[in-house]
Amino acid sequence: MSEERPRPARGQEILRVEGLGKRFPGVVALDGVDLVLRAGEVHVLLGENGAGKSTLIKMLSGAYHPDSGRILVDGAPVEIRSAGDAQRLGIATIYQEFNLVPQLSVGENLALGRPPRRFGLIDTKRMHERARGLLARVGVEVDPKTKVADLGIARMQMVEIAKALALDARVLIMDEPTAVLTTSEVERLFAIVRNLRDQGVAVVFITHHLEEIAQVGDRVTVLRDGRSVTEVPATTPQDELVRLMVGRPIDQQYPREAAAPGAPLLQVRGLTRAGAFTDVSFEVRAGEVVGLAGLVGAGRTEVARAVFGADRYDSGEVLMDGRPLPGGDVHAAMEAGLGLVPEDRKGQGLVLGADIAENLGLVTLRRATHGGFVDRAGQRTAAGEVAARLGVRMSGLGQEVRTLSGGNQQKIVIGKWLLADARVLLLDEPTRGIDVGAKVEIYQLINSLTASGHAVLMISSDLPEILGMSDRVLVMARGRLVGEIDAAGATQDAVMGLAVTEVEDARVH
Amino acid sequence: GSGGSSGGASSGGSDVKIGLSVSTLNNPYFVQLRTGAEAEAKKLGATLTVTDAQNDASQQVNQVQNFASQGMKAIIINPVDSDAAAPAVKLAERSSIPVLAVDRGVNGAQVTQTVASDNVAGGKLAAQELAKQLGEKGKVVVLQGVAGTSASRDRGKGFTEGIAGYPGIQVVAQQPADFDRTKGLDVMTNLLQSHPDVTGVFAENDEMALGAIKALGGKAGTSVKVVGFDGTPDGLKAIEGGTLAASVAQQPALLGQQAVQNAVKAAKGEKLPATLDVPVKIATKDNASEFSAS
Amino acid sequence: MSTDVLTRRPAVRGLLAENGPLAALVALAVVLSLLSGDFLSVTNLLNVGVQAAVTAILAFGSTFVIITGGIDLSVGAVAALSAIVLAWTSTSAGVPWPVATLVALVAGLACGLVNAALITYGKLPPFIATLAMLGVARGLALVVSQGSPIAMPDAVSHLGDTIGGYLPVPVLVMIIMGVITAVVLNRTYPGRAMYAIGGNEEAARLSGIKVNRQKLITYALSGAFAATAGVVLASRLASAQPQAASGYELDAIAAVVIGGASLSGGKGRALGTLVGALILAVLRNGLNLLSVSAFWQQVVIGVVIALAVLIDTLRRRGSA
Amino acid sequence: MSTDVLTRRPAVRGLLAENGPLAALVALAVVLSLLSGDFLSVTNLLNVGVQAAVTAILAFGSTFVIITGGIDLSVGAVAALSAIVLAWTSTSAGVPWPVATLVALVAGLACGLVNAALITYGKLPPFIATLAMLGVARGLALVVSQGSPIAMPDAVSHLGDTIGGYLPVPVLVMIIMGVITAVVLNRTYPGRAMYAIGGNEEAARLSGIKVNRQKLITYALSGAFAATAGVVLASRLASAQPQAASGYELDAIAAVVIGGASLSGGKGRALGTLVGALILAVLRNGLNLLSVSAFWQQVVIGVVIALAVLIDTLRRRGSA
Ligand SMILES: Nc1ncnc2c1ncn2[C@@H]1O[C@H](COP(=O)(O)OP(=O)(O)OP(=O)(O)O)[C@@H](O)[C@H]1O
Ligand SMILES: Nc1ncnc2c1ncn2[C@@H]1O[C@H](COP(=O)(O)OP(=O)(O)OP(=O)(O)O)[C@@H](O)[C@H]1O
Ligand SMILES: [Mg+2]
Ligand SMILES: [Mg+2]
Repeated sequence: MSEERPRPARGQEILRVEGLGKRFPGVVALDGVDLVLRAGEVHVLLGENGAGKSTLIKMLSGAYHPDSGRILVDGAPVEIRSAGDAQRLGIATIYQEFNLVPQLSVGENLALGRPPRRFGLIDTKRMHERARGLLARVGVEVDPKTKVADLGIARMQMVEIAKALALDARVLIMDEPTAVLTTSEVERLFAIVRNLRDQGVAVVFITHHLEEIAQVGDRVTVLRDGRSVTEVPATTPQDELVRLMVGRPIDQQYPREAAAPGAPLLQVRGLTRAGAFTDVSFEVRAGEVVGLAGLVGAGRTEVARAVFGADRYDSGEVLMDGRPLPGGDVHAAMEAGLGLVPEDRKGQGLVLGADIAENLGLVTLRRATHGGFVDRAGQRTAAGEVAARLGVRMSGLGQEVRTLSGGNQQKIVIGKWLLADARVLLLDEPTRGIDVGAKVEIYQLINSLTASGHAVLMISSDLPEILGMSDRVLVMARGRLVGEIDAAGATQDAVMGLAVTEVEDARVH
Repeated sequence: GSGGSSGGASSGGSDVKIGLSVSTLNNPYFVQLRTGAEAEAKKLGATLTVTDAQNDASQQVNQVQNFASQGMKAIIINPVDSDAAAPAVKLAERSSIPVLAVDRGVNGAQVTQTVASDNVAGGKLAAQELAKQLGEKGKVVVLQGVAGTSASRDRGKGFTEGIAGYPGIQVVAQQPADFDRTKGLDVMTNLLQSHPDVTGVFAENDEMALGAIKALGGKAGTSVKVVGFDGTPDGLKAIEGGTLAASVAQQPALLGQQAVQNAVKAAKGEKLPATLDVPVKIATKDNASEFSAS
Repeated sequence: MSTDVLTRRPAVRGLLAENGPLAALVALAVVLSLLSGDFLSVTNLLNVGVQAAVTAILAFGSTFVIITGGIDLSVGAVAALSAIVLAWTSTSAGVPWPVATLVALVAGLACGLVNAALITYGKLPPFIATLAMLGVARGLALVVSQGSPIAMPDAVSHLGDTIGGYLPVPVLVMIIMGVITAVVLNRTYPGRAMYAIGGNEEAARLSGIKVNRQKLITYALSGAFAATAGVVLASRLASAQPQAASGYELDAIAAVVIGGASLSGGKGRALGTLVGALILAVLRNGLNLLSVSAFWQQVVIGVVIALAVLIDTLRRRGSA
Repeated sequence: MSTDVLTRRPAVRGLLAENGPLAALVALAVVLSLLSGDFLSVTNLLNVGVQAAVTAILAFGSTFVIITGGIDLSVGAVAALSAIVLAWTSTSAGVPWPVATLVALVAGLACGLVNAALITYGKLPPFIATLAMLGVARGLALVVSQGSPIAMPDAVSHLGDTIGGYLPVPVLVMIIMGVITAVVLNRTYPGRAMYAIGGNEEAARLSGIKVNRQKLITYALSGAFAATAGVVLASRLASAQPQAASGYELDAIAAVVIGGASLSGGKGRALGTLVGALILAVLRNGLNLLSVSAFWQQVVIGVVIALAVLIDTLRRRGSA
C-alpha cells in the first residue's frame, strides 16, 4: 500500500511475554507462555478451542492479571492492572465477546471511556464527527447516532474494530475479528491491518480460518494446552499448522458424504416480512444439507428465525411434513421437529450463568419431564455424552458456561440441539469460532444426521464451508432469494456473483 | 357563640363542606375516630371528606393544601406529628379556613380549637393503674410504638414519669413493637426468654397489648398484668375476657364526633374555646361495658 | 472454639463453606449465645422458628420470582388480603373454614395471576405491576374489613398452636413450604424453566420454553405462598388485620438475597432463602433478648445484615 | 377533544409520542380536570408541583443509580437523617444555618459513599447495601433526635415559602435539581459512564472506565440529592422528623421506572423521572380533590399506576 511512507523501526521488539501462567478454579488456562511482538508485524496466535489464546490476550489488555511470569514493554517489565493501564501503554484490544454497550449510540461506544469534552461537558458534535471518520475508515455506513442494539452482529464487529482503531495504539490485539464477517468485510479488514502494520503497529491476530494466516500474518505462535509450543513463519503450510495445533494431521476438511435426498421435510412458501425479507420460498429434503449464503444483512438470520417461530412474519407459510406451522410459535416448531442454533451464542444461545449440563439439557427439558418431575440424572448423563462427542474442553459438567472459551461455548449451543434430535436443524453460523479439528467433528455429526434421514439448513458466511458441506446452495441478497446453485456447479465466484449483483444499490458495500 | 343560624346543632350543618385528614387508618383507633366523625357529619347534614395521611406528615400537609383549594369551610386535622402540622395550619389560615386539631395538638401555629385527650396524662394513668394491679411491686416491660412518633413519645414519657413514683416497680426492658400486633407477639415472646419473671406489661397501644397477651398465653391476666392504650373494641373485649388488665380509653369516636360538631360551628363563624378536653379514662373489667356501648 | 468443631468434622465444614449464608447464620448464633444466656434454649430457638415462619414463607414465594429475574412487592399486601378474605368469608359470610381457607388461597393465587398477566401480556416491569398490586390488595383488605381486625374462626386459629406440645404449626408449615420450594426448583419443569428464564430469557424462549406460561406459574406460586403466609400470620394472632405484614415485602426480598440469590435472576435456592429468613429472625430475637434500645436497633440490624452478606462475599472471593 | 389539539399541533404530538409517560400524565390531567373543577387552577397545579418536589428530587438521585443497574433503598432514610443533622447542628450545636445545611448535604453524600463502598469494594448487592443503610440512617436519625422532631431554623423554613408570592421554593429546587440531573446524564463524563456501566459493565470496564470510581460518584450523587430532598421536606414542615420520608424509596423508584427507566440498567432520563413523580403527585392530589374514600384510594392509585405504564408500553408496541 503506502510504500513511500517511512516504516518506523520495523522488526523492533515492542512487547515480550515470558512464562506467563494463569489458573482458574479447576483449570490451568495458561501454563508458561512466551511471546514476542515486533513493530510492523502481524503475529498470529493459533490454537484449539480452550488452548488459552483469549486468556493470554486478556492479560495484555488488563482484563486479567497473570499468576506467574512477566510482561515487558520496550524491554521494561510492566504491570497491567486495568484497561486504562493497557491504553496508556498503547495496547488496544478487540475482544472475542462483544464489548459494546447496546443501549448507547455507535458514536458513544466509539468514544467510550474518553469522550471529547468542552468546558467539562461532553462535546457531542465532535464525538459524532470523530465517529464518522472512524466508521469511514473501516468502511461501514452507519449513522453514529444509531443505537448499537439496532445493528446486526457483523456491523457490531466493524464498530468494535473502529473502536480499537480510535486508540491509535502501538499494539493492536484482535481476537477472532473475522469470525462474524463475510468475505468482503474480511478483505476490508485485511487492508486496514496491512496498513497499520506498515505504519509500524504490532498486530496480534487470532483466527480459526487457517487460510487467513498466510494472507495477513507474518509470524505464528502456536498454543497448546496453555503452553506456547513453537513460533513459525506464517508461510508454513496449512497441514503443518494443523499438525502443530491439533497434534495430528486432518485429512479432509470438508468430509461431506451426500446421499440421495428424500421427501421434503421443511417447505417455506412466499415468506415475507416488511423491511426484512420478501417472498422467500425453498424446501429442505430429508438427507440434505442446504447452504444459505449471502452478504451480511442479506436477511438470512431473519428468515431462519421466522421459520423457527422466533419472530413473526407478515405473509407466507412454513410447512413441516406438509403441515403448516403457526407463525411466531417456537414451541410448535420444535414439536414439529425444527431446531435452531442461533448466530448470537451469548445473547440467544446460552444461559451464561448456568452450568454446562444445565445448558445442554435446556431444549430437552420438556422431554426429560415425567409426571412433572425432571429426570436430572438422566439429563446429566446425556449431557456428558454430547460434551465428550464434541470434545468440549471443560473442568466438568458443573462448570459455568460463562467461563468456557468462545469455541467451547459454541459447541454447547450446538450440543443442546444435537440432544434434541431435531429432524430439520437450522444452523446459523454453526462453526463460528470453532477450531479446525472440532469443525470436522461437527461436519461429521451433520453427516450422521443426514444419513439418518434428518436435514440441515446451514447459514454460513464462511464460503469454503458452504461450498464444502452443502448439497445445494441458496443465495440471498437484500432479503430475497436470488438464486440456487447445485453443489457440483458451486464456486466462490458463482455464489459471490449472485450475492453481490443484486446489491449494487444496497446498504452494504 | 352567635352563629346566626336559627336551628340547633342537629340541623345547622347542611351544605357545610368539611375536610378531615386522619393521621392513619391503619389502626382501628383512628378508624373509630373517623366513624364517630362521619356519624356526626351525617347527623348534622354536613359533607365530610376524610383523607388518610398514612402516618406521613408531608402527605398531611399536601392533603390540607388540597382541602384549601377545594374550598372546605373547615378543616379538621388529626396531626401525624404536632410540630410538623404547623405549616399545614398556617396554610389554611392564609385562606381564612378554621382548623381544628383532633387527638393531638399542633405546636407552633394557632388552631381554632384542639379537641384532644392528653397522651402524657394517659401514660401516667396507665402507670398508676398497672402499679395498683401489681400491688406496687414487680418487674415490668414496655412495648413501644414506632420510634419517633409522637404517640409513642408522649405515652412512653407519661408512663415513665408515672411509674417513677413506685419504687417497688422496676422497668426491666423497653422494646419497640411498632404499634403492630404481630410484632407485639414476637417481641413479648422474646422478652419472656430473657425476663421470665415479668409481672406487668405496658403496651403503648392495644394492638401490641393483644399481641403480648397471645405471647403470655395463660399467664395473661393471672400472673402477668397487661395494660394497653386506646380502648379499641378488641381491647375492650379482652378486658371483659380478663386477659387485658386495663386500657387507657381515649374514646376516639367521641373525639371524632366532638371535632365535627365544633368544626361546623367554626365554619359558621362561631367562637370556640381554645381547647376541648375529652377526658382519658381507664377502662377496666368494672367499667368496660360503658365503653363498648358508645 | 467453633473452629475446633469445624476442623474435626469436615462434613460440617464443607456444608458451611458451600453455604456462605449458613456460615453467617451460625456465626450470628454463636455470638448471640455468648452474649445472652437465654438465646440457646430449645424454647427460644422454636420461638425464632415461629417468628421466621411468615417471612420465610413469603420469601419462598419470592424466591421463584427473583430466580426468573422479577420482583414481587405485593406479597405482604396479598398476605393481608388473603387473611382478611378467610376471616370475612368464614365469619360474616358463614362459609365453613376449610372452604374459606381455600377461597383465601385462591385469592392469593388470583393476585399472582394478575401480576403475571400485567407483566407478560401488559409488558409492565415487575416492579410496577407488583407495586400496583400492593396498593390494590392492601386497599381491598381495608375495604373488606372496613379497616378493623376480624377475628379468625377458632379452627383456623389452632394453626398458631403447637403439635404434641412442641412443634409449633407455623414452623411445620414453613418447613413444608420450604420442601415444596426446593422440590419445585430442583426437580420440576417449571422450576428449571425459572432458572433458564432468569439466566437468559431469549435463550430460554428459543429453547422452546413457553416463557409467558412459566411466568404465570411463577407469580401464581408467589401469590399462593403469600396467601399461606397470611393465613399463618392471622392464625397466630387469632385475628386477621388489614394492615398486617406491611413492609414485609422488603424483608422477604432481603431474605432471598441474603440467601445468595441475585436480583438479576438465574440464581437462588430454597435453603438459602430459609437461612436468610432465619438470619433476620435471629437478629431481631437477639436484639430483644439483649434489650438493645429502640433507636439503636435499626442501626444494629442494618450493620449486621451488611456484615452477614459481606462475610459471605469476601469468603467467596478469598476462595476464588 | 384532546385528539383535536394533538392532530393540529404536530410538534406537541411528536413530543407526546416520544414521551409515553408524558402522554399518560396529560391524559390523567385531562380526566381529572373533567372530573373536578378544582383541579385546573393555578394554585392547585402549583400545589401539585410542591407535593411532587420531594419525591422528584429523591427520584432524580435514584435515576443515576438505576441507570447504572443498581437500586437505592436508603434515600428516604438518608433524607430524614440529613434533615435531622441540619436541624440539630443549627439548633443544639449552634452552627450557623448555611454551614449546617452544608453539613447536612455532606452527611447525605457520606451515606451515599458508604453505600458505594459496600457495593464496589464489599461486593454487596445494591439491594442489601442500601437496605442496610436504610436501617442505619433511620436509626441514626432517631438517635440524634432522641426520637423527637427538631424545629428547623427560621431561615431554612423559608425554603418552604414562595418567591414573589407565586413560585414555591420547593418547585424551584425541584426544577434546578432536574436540570442538574439532565445535564449530568447527557453531557458529563460520569453521566455517560453511568449508561455504559448499566448497559454492559464489562464493556465499560474494558473500555477504560473506572467502574468503581463512577459508582462512587453515582451513589454519592444519590445521597446528596436525598439530603437536598430532606432539607426541602423539613423546611416545608418547619421541623425535622426522624420518621420523615418513610417508604419514599419505593415512590422514588416507581417514579423513575414510570418515567421509562429499566431496573436492569442502561436506560432512564431526567424528564421521564420528573413526569413519573408528577404522575404520582397528580394522582394523589386528584384523589383528594375527588374525595375518594381513604380505603379505595390505595386501590385506585394502584390501578392508575398500572394503567399509566400499560398505556405507554402498549403504545410503544403498537408503533414498533
Ligand atoms: N474466568 C474463567 N474461569 C474459569 N475458567 C476459565 C475462565 N476463563 C477461561 N477459562 C478456561 O481457560 C481455558 C482457556 O480459555 P481461552 O478462552 O483462553 O481459550 P481460547 O484459546 O481463547 O479458545 P477459543 O478458541 O475457543 O476462543 C479454557 O479451558 C477456559 O474454560
Ligand atoms: N449495511 C446495512 N445497512 C443497514 N442495515 C443493515 C445493514 N446490514 C444489515 N442491516 C440490518 O440488520 C439486519 C441484519 O440482517 P441479518 O442479520 O438477518 O442478516 P444475515 O444475512 O443473517 O447476515 P449475518 O447473519 O451475516 O449478519 C437486516 O435486517 C438489516 O435491517
Ligand atoms: Mg478465545
Ligand atoms: Mg445472520
